[in-house]
Amino acid sequence: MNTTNLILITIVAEDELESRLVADLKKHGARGYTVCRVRGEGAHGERGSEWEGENIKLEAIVDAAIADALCEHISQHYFPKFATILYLTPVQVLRSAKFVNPQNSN
Amino acid sequence: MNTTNLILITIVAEDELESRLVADLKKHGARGYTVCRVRGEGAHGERGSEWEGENIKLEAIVDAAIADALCEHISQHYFPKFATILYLTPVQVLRSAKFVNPQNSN
Amino acid sequence: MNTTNLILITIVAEDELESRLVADLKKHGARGYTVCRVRGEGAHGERGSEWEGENIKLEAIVDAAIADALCEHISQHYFPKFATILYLTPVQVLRSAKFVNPQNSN
Amino acid sequence: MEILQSLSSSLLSPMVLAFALGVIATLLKSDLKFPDELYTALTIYLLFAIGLKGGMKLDGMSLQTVGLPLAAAILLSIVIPIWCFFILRGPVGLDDINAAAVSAHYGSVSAVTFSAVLAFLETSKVAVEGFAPALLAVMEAPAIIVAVFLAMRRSGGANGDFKKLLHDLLTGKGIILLLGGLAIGFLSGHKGYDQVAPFFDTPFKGVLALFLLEVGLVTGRRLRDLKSAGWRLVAFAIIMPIAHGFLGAFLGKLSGLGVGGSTVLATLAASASYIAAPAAVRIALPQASPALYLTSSLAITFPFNVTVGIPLYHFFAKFLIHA
Amino acid sequence: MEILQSLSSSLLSPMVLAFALGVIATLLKSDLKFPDELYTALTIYLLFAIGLKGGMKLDGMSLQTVGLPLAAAILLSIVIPIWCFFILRGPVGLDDINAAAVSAHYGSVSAVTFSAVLAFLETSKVAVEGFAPALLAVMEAPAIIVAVFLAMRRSGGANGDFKKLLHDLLTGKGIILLLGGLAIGFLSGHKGYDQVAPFFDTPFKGVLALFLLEVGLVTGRRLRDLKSAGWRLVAFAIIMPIAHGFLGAFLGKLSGLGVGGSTVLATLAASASYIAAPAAVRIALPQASPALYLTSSLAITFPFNVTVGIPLYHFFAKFLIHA
Amino acid sequence: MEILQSLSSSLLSPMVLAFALGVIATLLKSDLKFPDELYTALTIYLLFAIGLKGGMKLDGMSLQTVGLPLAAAILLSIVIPIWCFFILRGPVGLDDINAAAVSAHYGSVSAVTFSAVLAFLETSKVAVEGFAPALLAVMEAPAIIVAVFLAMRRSGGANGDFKKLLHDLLTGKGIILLLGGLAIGFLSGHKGYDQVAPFFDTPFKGVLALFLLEVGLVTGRRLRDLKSAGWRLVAFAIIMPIAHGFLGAFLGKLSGLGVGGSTVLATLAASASYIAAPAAVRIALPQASPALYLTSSLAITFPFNVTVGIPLYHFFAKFLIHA
Ligand SMILES: Nc1ncnc2c1ncn2[C@@H]1O[C@H](COP(=O)(O)O)[C@@H](O)[C@H]1O
Ligand SMILES: Nc1ncnc2c1ncn2[C@@H]1O[C@H](COP(=O)(O)O)[C@@H](O)[C@H]1O
Ligand SMILES: Nc1ncnc2c1ncn2[C@@H]1O[C@H](COP(=O)(O)O)[C@@H](O)[C@H]1O
Ligand code: NA
Ligand code: NA
Ligand code: NA
Repeated sequence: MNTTNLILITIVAEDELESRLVADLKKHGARGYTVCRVRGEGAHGERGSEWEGENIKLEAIVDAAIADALCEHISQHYFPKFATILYLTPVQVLRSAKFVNPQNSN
Repeated sequence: MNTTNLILITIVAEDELESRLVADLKKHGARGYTVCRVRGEGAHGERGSEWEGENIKLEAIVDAAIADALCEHISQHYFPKFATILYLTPVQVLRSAKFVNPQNSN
Repeated sequence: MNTTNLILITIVAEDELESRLVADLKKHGARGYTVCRVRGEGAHGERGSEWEGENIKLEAIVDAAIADALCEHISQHYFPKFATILYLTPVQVLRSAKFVNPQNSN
Repeated sequence: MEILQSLSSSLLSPMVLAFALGVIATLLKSDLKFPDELYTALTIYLLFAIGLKGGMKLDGMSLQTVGLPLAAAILLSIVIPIWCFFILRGPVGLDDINAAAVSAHYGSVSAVTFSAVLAFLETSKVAVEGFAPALLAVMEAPAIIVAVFLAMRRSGGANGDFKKLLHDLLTGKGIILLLGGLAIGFLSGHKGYDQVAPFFDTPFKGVLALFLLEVGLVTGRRLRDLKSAGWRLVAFAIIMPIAHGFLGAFLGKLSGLGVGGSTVLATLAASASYIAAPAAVRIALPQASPALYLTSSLAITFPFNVTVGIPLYHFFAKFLIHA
Repeated sequence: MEILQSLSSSLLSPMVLAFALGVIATLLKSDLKFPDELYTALTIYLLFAIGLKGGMKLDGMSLQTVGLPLAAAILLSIVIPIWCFFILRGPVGLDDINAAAVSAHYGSVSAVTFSAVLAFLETSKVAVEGFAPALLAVMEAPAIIVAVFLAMRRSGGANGDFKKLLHDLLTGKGIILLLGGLAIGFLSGHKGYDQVAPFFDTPFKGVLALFLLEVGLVTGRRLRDLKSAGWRLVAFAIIMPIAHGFLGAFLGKLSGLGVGGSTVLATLAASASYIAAPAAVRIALPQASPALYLTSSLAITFPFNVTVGIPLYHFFAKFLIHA
Repeated sequence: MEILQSLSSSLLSPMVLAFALGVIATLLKSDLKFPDELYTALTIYLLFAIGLKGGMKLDGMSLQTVGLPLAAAILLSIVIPIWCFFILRGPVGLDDINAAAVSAHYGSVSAVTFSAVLAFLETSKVAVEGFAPALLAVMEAPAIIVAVFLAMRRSGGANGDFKKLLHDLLTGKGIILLLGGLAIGFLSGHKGYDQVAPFFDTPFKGVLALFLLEVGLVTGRRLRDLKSAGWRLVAFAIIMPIAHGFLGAFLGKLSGLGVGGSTVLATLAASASYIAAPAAVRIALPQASPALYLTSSLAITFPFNVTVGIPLYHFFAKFLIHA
């Protein structure tokens, strides 16, 4: 079928940051996102219960320009302080119009 | 190690559609799937509680032929009505025999 | 932005195996992981409630060498007995130093 | 006078105040949030407890006493969505799909409003027929079926699988827990009920207050959508319950119910579903907008009913029956 | 006569009826489902409550009174899996791994069946020794260890890590909550128990009924697998509990238990685990098929025990002790 | 003498023993684990129940009686974090960020310790002023604000958004549920409270015991971090609560509280938050180490308070007031 190549940006971060991250995603032009509750461990130690805090995994399918801008933003405003990781995966989507803002796409 | 390239098909949809989607996956030859409860937002607004309904993320590793048929099917039978997205990611698996139906594989 | 190519290794397995899998991940040099509760179905039948047991999805971003060693280990020690799948996805990360053990990276 | 007094006692009950607290917490953007699993657990508890208690009281009741009220209840939930649909398409100005979705909600019933009216009557020391939960159970599904049928006939926009819809509705958790509870309460009788009453009866109102706190939290979120709903839908969501309440009280009297039972039937007719109907509508009429059907039933009709409505319907029932 | 009467009172208890409702709901393909977290919460509550109550009653009991029954309980849970294993491999025709898995379940015990027998005896006004929960606690692990050992010896198919298995079993949540509850109940005494009784004692049977609704839902799903289990396993799942029940009642009498305690020990011997054993077996014998061990213990033996079995074992106990 | 006796009755209460069981279970590496949703549900229940009960008792109380104690409580939670900060930076040797984080915890309060002191006083038949939950509510936020402010001033290391922090704290679920519960209890009065008391009052201590089991499980995990915390922080976590307890009892007397109220204020001053403060600190001071603030407040101060502390603060209050 007729698929388009886009980028799936995945952010794992503390759940308290959810509303802030979602606002940032929207501001940068993401038109949707999916959130999942996860636990994890990394440089900041274990995060696996309500006591220590838990993580969320936030996924959004965006085009390359938005992905780039988000990487920039997250690494400046979140990495220095918060337990956060971010990675990009190439994906193919159907109905690309759903994910790409007509103004932004190029 | 000896890995095989297959396709991970991911569907985010309303949780009420789970049994229907699973039946469709099986009908098209998927030999397994993994489901995760998620929340999300998109063109159909926020879906984040039992009241508004919640989403599931359904993942299945399949070969290219099945992936194609599933894309076709989902875009015809789900996209017009339901809040649903679908995307494909290339993955490498061990033990490919587990995922590929001997008849289907080509 | 300046991103590095690494590998996201995903393992779906019975939740009772979590501590064992996490120990194995660490032993092989993974410096973090993320866990999510999931349900699923495969060759071992449905796993979707506390009664039948549930699955976890364990994700870790690692370099190629670690990924290879983990594939080897999991396929030898888990595949023969347990309901487990494993797949690899290429991802791009920021701050690669976070994921790669200085000694291990080559 | 008397209606004012019962209004104030209704407004100052812990249940209604807990609902208000939930709304306020959301308006203040508090992080107070109930886990979904708690919501589900509370729903299961409330529905099963309602059924059990009713079933225990069924003992020694004749089919005749029960038959007419049940018929009245089913009749109400068949006809209410029909006129709602045309009013919503006409004066309110919704399209077919949304009109059908909202009609489904107003024809169906709310178990929480039902619990609130029972608590209200108990506090006011008004006896209620034991089979009242059966009225609740039979009024859940028909309206949704009628509404979806209307949508399909007019625009074909509904989701074709009618048989599956019917099955899902008739085996939905609401009906299973209510009717199952009724049967268990009836079969195990007073002796059985006494064994489980310390869990299902004594703490019931407290659990209801906790649940209403959660309903308030969700209602608060819905208030944001009020503007997009439009004043005509708001008017609909207040006027129709009053009309349905009067009609319910009237049919209650006709079918031989006492003041308690008539108040309950009136409240059921006036109530709008926000548990069973939304779930069904999401599948059967997926293009309908939650901003319309959830907002009207949850953010307007529900608070109206538990504050002003219930004392009013009780007044209707007393007026009609003593007249 | 008497046994028929106690059978009917057992069948019409809200607990058993709730179980039946769960089964029916699944057969009707209802969407009624308990969140996993609710299941876990109910399990924690039930096990801890059982322990607390027993501990409070321990007060003033001599070690001697307790020692023999405990020894009898441990003995039962060591020998039962041995003969089960050979019967399952022989006449029933299972392979080594599955025979060991099913044996582990029948040698171990079911806390819900235990609660059901306590409720049954309380309704029948039969006194039970306070340390009964200790019998439940000591019978959980041994059978699983024996069964895994048998599987390893015969085919090496078991998962090697025996020490880890032992640790996991002895610190499993069942044992921690039961023994911990016993200790707390004992240490804090009547005065302490009275503080928590309104939560852990009074509503216990109601919570049990809710939990049995969930057990029924899962059992319903398991009934689909009955065919693949085969009639020989079905026969095993009914005949063996009767035999174990008789043996349990007999050892109960020998070890000095009264009618209440003997009925409990009989029921424990007859019961098959479906919480601790499946979890252990999934790790220790991962190749075993849940369609065999879960279906037999949950879909056959459990309903048999809570309906026909318990009154029968009570009859055994009375018969043996009064003979 | 008397203090020893009340100590032993405190140590042998089911609540404290349940906490110990949780710690032991974790040390044994048991798989016993509470679902997060259960933890959240229990928190909501406890906070709301505390508020409701206090509100019901507020009836007929003058603003004057309430004003001075409230002022004393707020004062305590403003000054405590200031000296804690300097002690932690000085003798204890923490950096600015971690000193601020720990100060925030010790200035703020623990609802569970509060519940434990109420249960202790009830068992000891000591009357407590009805507005005690209001003391709890007003002491939650100020300390956190002061501590974050100190961190910002000294090193700019705090997370800039002060206004958002303030909003989040003042609308946090703790404050909403406590103050909301107080208001509802007050407005609906005795008649309203009686309706919900079988759920929010009678089983309260049992629910608290269950919650303390969970607190014990988490504390057990934290004990591993004791070594990295260092003996100076351990000393801080025992000495400061005693000092704050004495100060609290003293201010309680000055502000006109009785022995009950003074014991409560002393306990609040001595208690360290481990629900509200960690959540706030994670956002406002993300670089602070949970191994320091959670371990000291949860694994040292909390068990110290519920075992030795509360009887001691009660002794302080009696001593000061009767002196
Ligand atoms: N290598 C990794 N692979 C997968 N997830 C990770 C990895 N490192 C960190 N994470 C996730 O990101 C969160 C924050 O990481 P950190 O800041 O390293 O503590 C952790 O709690 C994990 O959920
Ligand atoms: N751009 C996106 N990235 C990730 N998930 C999305 C995106 N758009 C939509 N979704 C998910 O798909 C669901 C349905 O989308 P929609 O039909 O646009 O409302 C949403 O609730 C999200 O969970
Ligand atoms: N083809 C597949 N795609 C996605 N997940 C799968 C697939 N096959 C198996 N799984 C997951 O892996 C678990 C174990 O698989 P199995 O050993 O085949 O039962 C299942 O319960 C699923 O969660
Ligand atoms: Na209605
Ligand atoms: Na047994
Ligand atoms: Na304090």
